[in-house]
Amino acid sequence: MSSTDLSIELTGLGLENPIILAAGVLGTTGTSLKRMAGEGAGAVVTKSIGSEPKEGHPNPTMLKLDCGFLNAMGLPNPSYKDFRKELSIASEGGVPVIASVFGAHPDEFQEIILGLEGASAYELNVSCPHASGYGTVVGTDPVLVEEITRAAKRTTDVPVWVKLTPNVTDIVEIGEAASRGGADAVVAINTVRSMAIDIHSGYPILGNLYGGLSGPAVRPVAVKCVYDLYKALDIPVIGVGGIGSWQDAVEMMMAGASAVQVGSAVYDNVNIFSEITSGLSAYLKANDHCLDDITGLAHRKVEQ
Amino acid sequence: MSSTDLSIELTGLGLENPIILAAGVLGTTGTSLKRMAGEGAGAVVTKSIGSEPKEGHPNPTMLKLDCGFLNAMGLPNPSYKDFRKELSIASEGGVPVIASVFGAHPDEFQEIILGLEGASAYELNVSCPHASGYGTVVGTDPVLVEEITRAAKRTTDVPVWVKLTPNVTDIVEIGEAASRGGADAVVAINTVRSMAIDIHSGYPILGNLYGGLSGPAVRPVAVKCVYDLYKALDIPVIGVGGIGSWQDAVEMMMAGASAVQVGSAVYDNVNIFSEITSGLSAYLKANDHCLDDITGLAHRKVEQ
Amino acid sequence: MRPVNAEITEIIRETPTIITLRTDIELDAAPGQFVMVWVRGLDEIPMALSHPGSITVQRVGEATEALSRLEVGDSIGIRGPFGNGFEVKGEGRGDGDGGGGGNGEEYGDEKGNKIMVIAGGVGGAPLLPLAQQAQSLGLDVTILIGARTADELLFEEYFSKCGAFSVATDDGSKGHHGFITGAMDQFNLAGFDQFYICGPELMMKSVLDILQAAGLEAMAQLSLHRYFKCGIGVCGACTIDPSGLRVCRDGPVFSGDLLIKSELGKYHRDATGKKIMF
Amino acid sequence: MRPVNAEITEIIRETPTIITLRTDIELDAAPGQFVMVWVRGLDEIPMALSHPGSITVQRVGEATEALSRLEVGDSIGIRGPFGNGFEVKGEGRGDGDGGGGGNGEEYGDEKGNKIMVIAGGVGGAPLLPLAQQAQSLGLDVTILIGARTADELLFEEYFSKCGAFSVATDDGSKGHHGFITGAMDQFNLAGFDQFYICGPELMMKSVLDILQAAGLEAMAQLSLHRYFKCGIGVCGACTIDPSGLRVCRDGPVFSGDLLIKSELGKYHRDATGKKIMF
Ligand SMILES: Cc1cc2nc3c(=O)[nH]c(=O)nc-3n(C[C@H](O)[C@H](O)[C@H](O)COP(=O)(O)OP(=O)(O)OC[C@H]3O[C@@H](n4cnc5c(N)ncnc54)[C@H](O)[C@@H]3O)c2cc1C
Ligand SMILES: Cc1cc2nc3c(=O)[nH]c(=O)nc-3n(C[C@H](O)[C@H](O)[C@H](O)COP(=O)(O)OP(=O)(O)OC[C@H]3O[C@@H](n4cnc5c(N)ncnc54)[C@H](O)[C@@H]3O)c2cc1C
Ligand SMILES: Cc1cc2nc3c(=O)[nH]c(=O)nc-3n(C[C@H](O)[C@H](O)[C@H](O)COP(=O)(O)O)c2cc1C
Ligand SMILES: Cc1cc2nc3c(=O)[nH]c(=O)nc-3n(C[C@H](O)[C@H](O)[C@H](O)COP(=O)(O)O)c2cc1C
Ligand code: FES
Ligand code: FES
Repeated sequence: MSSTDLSIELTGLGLENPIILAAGVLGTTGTSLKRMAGEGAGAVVTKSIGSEPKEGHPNPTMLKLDCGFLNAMGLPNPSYKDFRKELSIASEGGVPVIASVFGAHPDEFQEIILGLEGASAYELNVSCPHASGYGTVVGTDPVLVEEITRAAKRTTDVPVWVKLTPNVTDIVEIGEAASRGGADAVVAINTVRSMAIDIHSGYPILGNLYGGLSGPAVRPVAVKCVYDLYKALDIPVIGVGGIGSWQDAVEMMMAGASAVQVGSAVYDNVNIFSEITSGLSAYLKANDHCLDDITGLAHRKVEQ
Repeated sequence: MSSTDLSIELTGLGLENPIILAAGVLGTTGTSLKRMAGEGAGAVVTKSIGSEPKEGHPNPTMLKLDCGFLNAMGLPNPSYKDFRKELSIASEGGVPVIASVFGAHPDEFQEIILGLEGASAYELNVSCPHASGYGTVVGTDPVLVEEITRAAKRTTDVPVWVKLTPNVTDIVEIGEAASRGGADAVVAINTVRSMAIDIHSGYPILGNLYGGLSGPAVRPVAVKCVYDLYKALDIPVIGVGGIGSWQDAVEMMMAGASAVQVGSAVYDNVNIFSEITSGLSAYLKANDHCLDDITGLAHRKVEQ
Repeated sequence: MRPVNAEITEIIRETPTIITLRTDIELDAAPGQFVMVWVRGLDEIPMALSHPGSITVQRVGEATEALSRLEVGDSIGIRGPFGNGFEVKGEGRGDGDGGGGGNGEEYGDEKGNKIMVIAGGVGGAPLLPLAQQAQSLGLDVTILIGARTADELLFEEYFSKCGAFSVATDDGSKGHHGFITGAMDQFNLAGFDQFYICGPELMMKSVLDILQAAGLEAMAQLSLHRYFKCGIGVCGACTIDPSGLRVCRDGPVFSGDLLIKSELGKYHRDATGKKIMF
Repeated sequence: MRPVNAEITEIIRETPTIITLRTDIELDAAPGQFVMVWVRGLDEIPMALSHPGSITVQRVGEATEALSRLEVGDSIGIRGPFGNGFEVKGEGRGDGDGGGGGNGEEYGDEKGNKIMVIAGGVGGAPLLPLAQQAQSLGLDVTILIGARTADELLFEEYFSKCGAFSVATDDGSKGHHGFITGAMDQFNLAGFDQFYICGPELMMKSVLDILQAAGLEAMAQLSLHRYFKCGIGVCGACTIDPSGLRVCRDGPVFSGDLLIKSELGKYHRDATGKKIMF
């Protein structure tokens, strides 16, 4: 493997590079996903898709803050029935297309996965409100996460990734549940519970009152989650949260990420994927490293 | 009450203004605390004090990141036996001095509180590793938080505040436990679990490998915690996390904070207390508001 | 950025369905850029700036209805300006400032001086500052505005001061009787160097078809309307087929040759992302 | 800021216990400012810059031991420069740049030209760039350096090129036999405009006592050593009594009149915050 080769095998999928478009960002339509593939993403994840059409929360749904972004989109999507066509258009981009799916219970995940056949892999977004639990989300309950993962694995032969929320006391417990359920990889992290209030009026700014923080502000949080998950799990960890440069990608990989996803940073530049891959490639070459050398390096340094 | 009067009564303490120095920041010595009182803090919280001398974690213990600060001091302190003298020096500052105390179980909290007599109030830092629990901290266990709070209340007649960690699935559950235990107020939030890795070498930068995030990055997280706590509890909520301007203080108060604490922002300017109070005072005057008008305003707007 | 507080200082009743809200803020924006207007506690919607501190709102649903009920002294939240805006090309300016959805071709002294502005309904909102800027740059401006009926013609008085001016009304109550496309017949389109268009999508599509028939689609800049969520180019709600471009960030102004090959006039998407056929 | 990677390019054996590590980075620092030196996986400690890209390290414990074992090509992490640095006052510079713990008094043409630099042991590290800068500004520089024994005199050669130069050794192996304070006797202290001092705390205290006896304490700038944790003025580990000032941020350089009323020479604090008497 030449040191500037960025291609990886991730849960059985071949990626030309490990920089992936994150779920919910420029992933509403097939052509938008195709465009991101053209901008150099090694794979693309769709907007999270559910079983019924959903308009999402009222606007404002997203805000740029000093140090990141706050959003509460509310999982808007046209349902898998309508998204199927978009998926096949996205595939024309020539990179793996991962369908992000969400639901409130195992059956719902199964229904959506079946309805979205043809994805290269499925990413289970377990951030949906817990049907029975009050105020909590599915992803905070290890039992449910394990069941959902197992159900998804039974439903499809392609890889299943589980996207984890950082809004738990112990993310490793949830990661382990996913792993027990048969997940091929975990993806960490989704956004961090947050809120902003308009001081001119006293109103919470988001239509949903509160939302999730992403971007630079959450990168140190994501690095810690990825570090802990890598240490505890035997399956690959895909790092996401605040990555906006090749340096950020390297840090996340050293924490243990086999690949990374980029979401909010498209704000600065949709060409961020090529930018990161070329920086990463130059870094590896200059240091005579390959990707395997840096994934999890922090753990090997600590053990020394 | 004239609109520029910032004095408040907080859990029975009289404060000239609601801007308080946060625990662990410039609070190692009595004279440093006195200096912060002189810079305009309405009250000061000491470094967290334990039962035995502790050197803390090896350096690096603190790092400025793009959007905040990462620290893992490791609760260095000379023990309450040696800190007593500092406390009485701090009192010369003329503002309430709140002793932050930490321990692993109720008895330890009691011992320290008794050993640190003379504080205007005690802030229970329940971020110490759980003696019995593996890898978790006291503050993630509602039963223990309730017991510790109750023990503290039995030990002293002055107010007891409980400082909460955001690194839990549901901070309200912990806040309710503190409230049941008799807490006079809750303080939210402590730092957010985070990590940074040196991409030149692969080493985690902090001596403790990981630490806690503070500063602007965590403000939206703190606002959400304060909002939820205010909604659920009948006792005052003291907001802390990323406050560095009067606007930030107003936002936190609108979320529900009766007073705020300022930690990391002393980095920019130790005079931050006067800066915030004069901005706040001008804001209240311009809008013909008093502090009561803005505390929790976001809730009243939402209910409208 | 967080929303800026904008207090309403004046309310101008433009037509029976359209008002202009003047506020106490001034934004440094190019014509065609938009802001996200937050009606607190209700919704946030995109609006063009009809003036550095004004929006011009047509009542069509809940949020615009709420805006129409505001009084002087009330306030709204404003984020922006966002998007690219129209590119004004003329001898008066070689600096290319103002962004622009068009191609980056250079216009010589001979070219770029004669422009046509075609506004349908509230589409006049982003086009008024464009027409005013073009006039002040010394361009030869021709304006066509259309509406359902004479009462609904927007900014008639202002536009008429910016250059040659024609109107069309569907019901014939003023000017050309019929659609605005009919009013285009009277002009030698090939004599114009740039067309600036904003209005209902089917009207824009008809206008663009006419321009394409004359081989002029590349000389058109159109401001598109799609459902916006984030407004800042991240969520993907507003992307158009087949380019995948974001109307809120890569637009809202696009060149005609890009749009002629697009979903324009065929479908748009609702808040769920589902296609809605026109 | 995160630590910058600094690769060791040269190692200079200054004395049996002191080495200088030259690195491939250059920091724009005032004399007396410090950096936090990260020995990865072990510790991070404060060090003065003896040159824009160099630190000069005395082996006293684990971290300095580890630094002493580094080889050319090894690397360390550097954060900084931090702290205020010495204020160099002289006719050559009226801009006041370089921070400074001293008071802000103006020095006329007659004053500020004659300075004394007093370095004890590794205290010479921050004082060498100070002496060199003072000399290049045309100041009249007198240097006193002291050490336990002749072998341990730091930067003797460099200092001797910066001005009038005397040494003192505890064991009399070179220069004045005895403490550096003894070597001060030969000078008319009142003839100096500013004193720059760094060395072991008790030595600094003795020097300051002598200056105070001569009423000159306000003309002294001393670089203090306290236990640093954060290094950036937030944690409070390094504050001094009774001012509550932070050595890492408000210092490490303080004026003598401030320090004479302080804990200097009485006690310092260990990593727990406990007072340790001298
Ligand atoms: C770039 C841009 C500039 C615009 N400038 C103006 C202007 O200057 N003046 C003006 O009157 N109108 C303008 N609009 C249209 C305006 O945003 C809609 O009329 C408004 O959002 C309707 O909201 P409502 O709640 O009143 O109507 P609703 O009843 O909610 O919806 C009516 C229709 O308005 C549209 N709409 C609703 N919400 C949104 C949204 N978040 N984003 C986009 N469209 C939406 C939909 O097509 C919907 O079918 C502009 C739109 C865009 C995209
Ligand atoms: C502003 C400043 C500038 C300095 N410049 C230099 C210099 O240029 N050259 C040089 O050789 N030394 C310098 N020092 C002293 C140097 O930091 C200590 O010698 C070093 O930290 C010792 O670390 P150790 O692990 O080798 O020793 P340890 O065995 O850990 O400790 C020995 C002694 O060193 C001191 N020390 C240890 N850790 C720290 C720390 N984090 N912060 C402060 N002191 C500590 C303590 O007094 C301790 O008792 C400076 C100190 C300060 C505060
Ligand atoms: C506007 C927006 C929409 C998002 N929608 C989804 C989603 O539908 N499903 C999901 O799993 N994550 C969603 N996320 C979370 C991102 O995929 C990602 O986990 C998070 O933003 C952190 O990465 P970043 O800092 O690179 O944005 C969304 C994030 C943003 C900013
Ligand atoms: C250097 C440092 C040390 C801290 N030490 C303590 C501590 O001893 N006890 C405690 O309860 N909180 C401690 N904290 C947390 C702060 O009190 C505060 O909760 C947190 O930093 C968020 O506020 P900020 O963003 O204003 O800094 C510390 C924070 C910092 C930055
Ligand atoms: S509205 Fe979100 S990308 Fe355009
Ligand atoms: S070392 Fe932390 S304040 Fe100085």
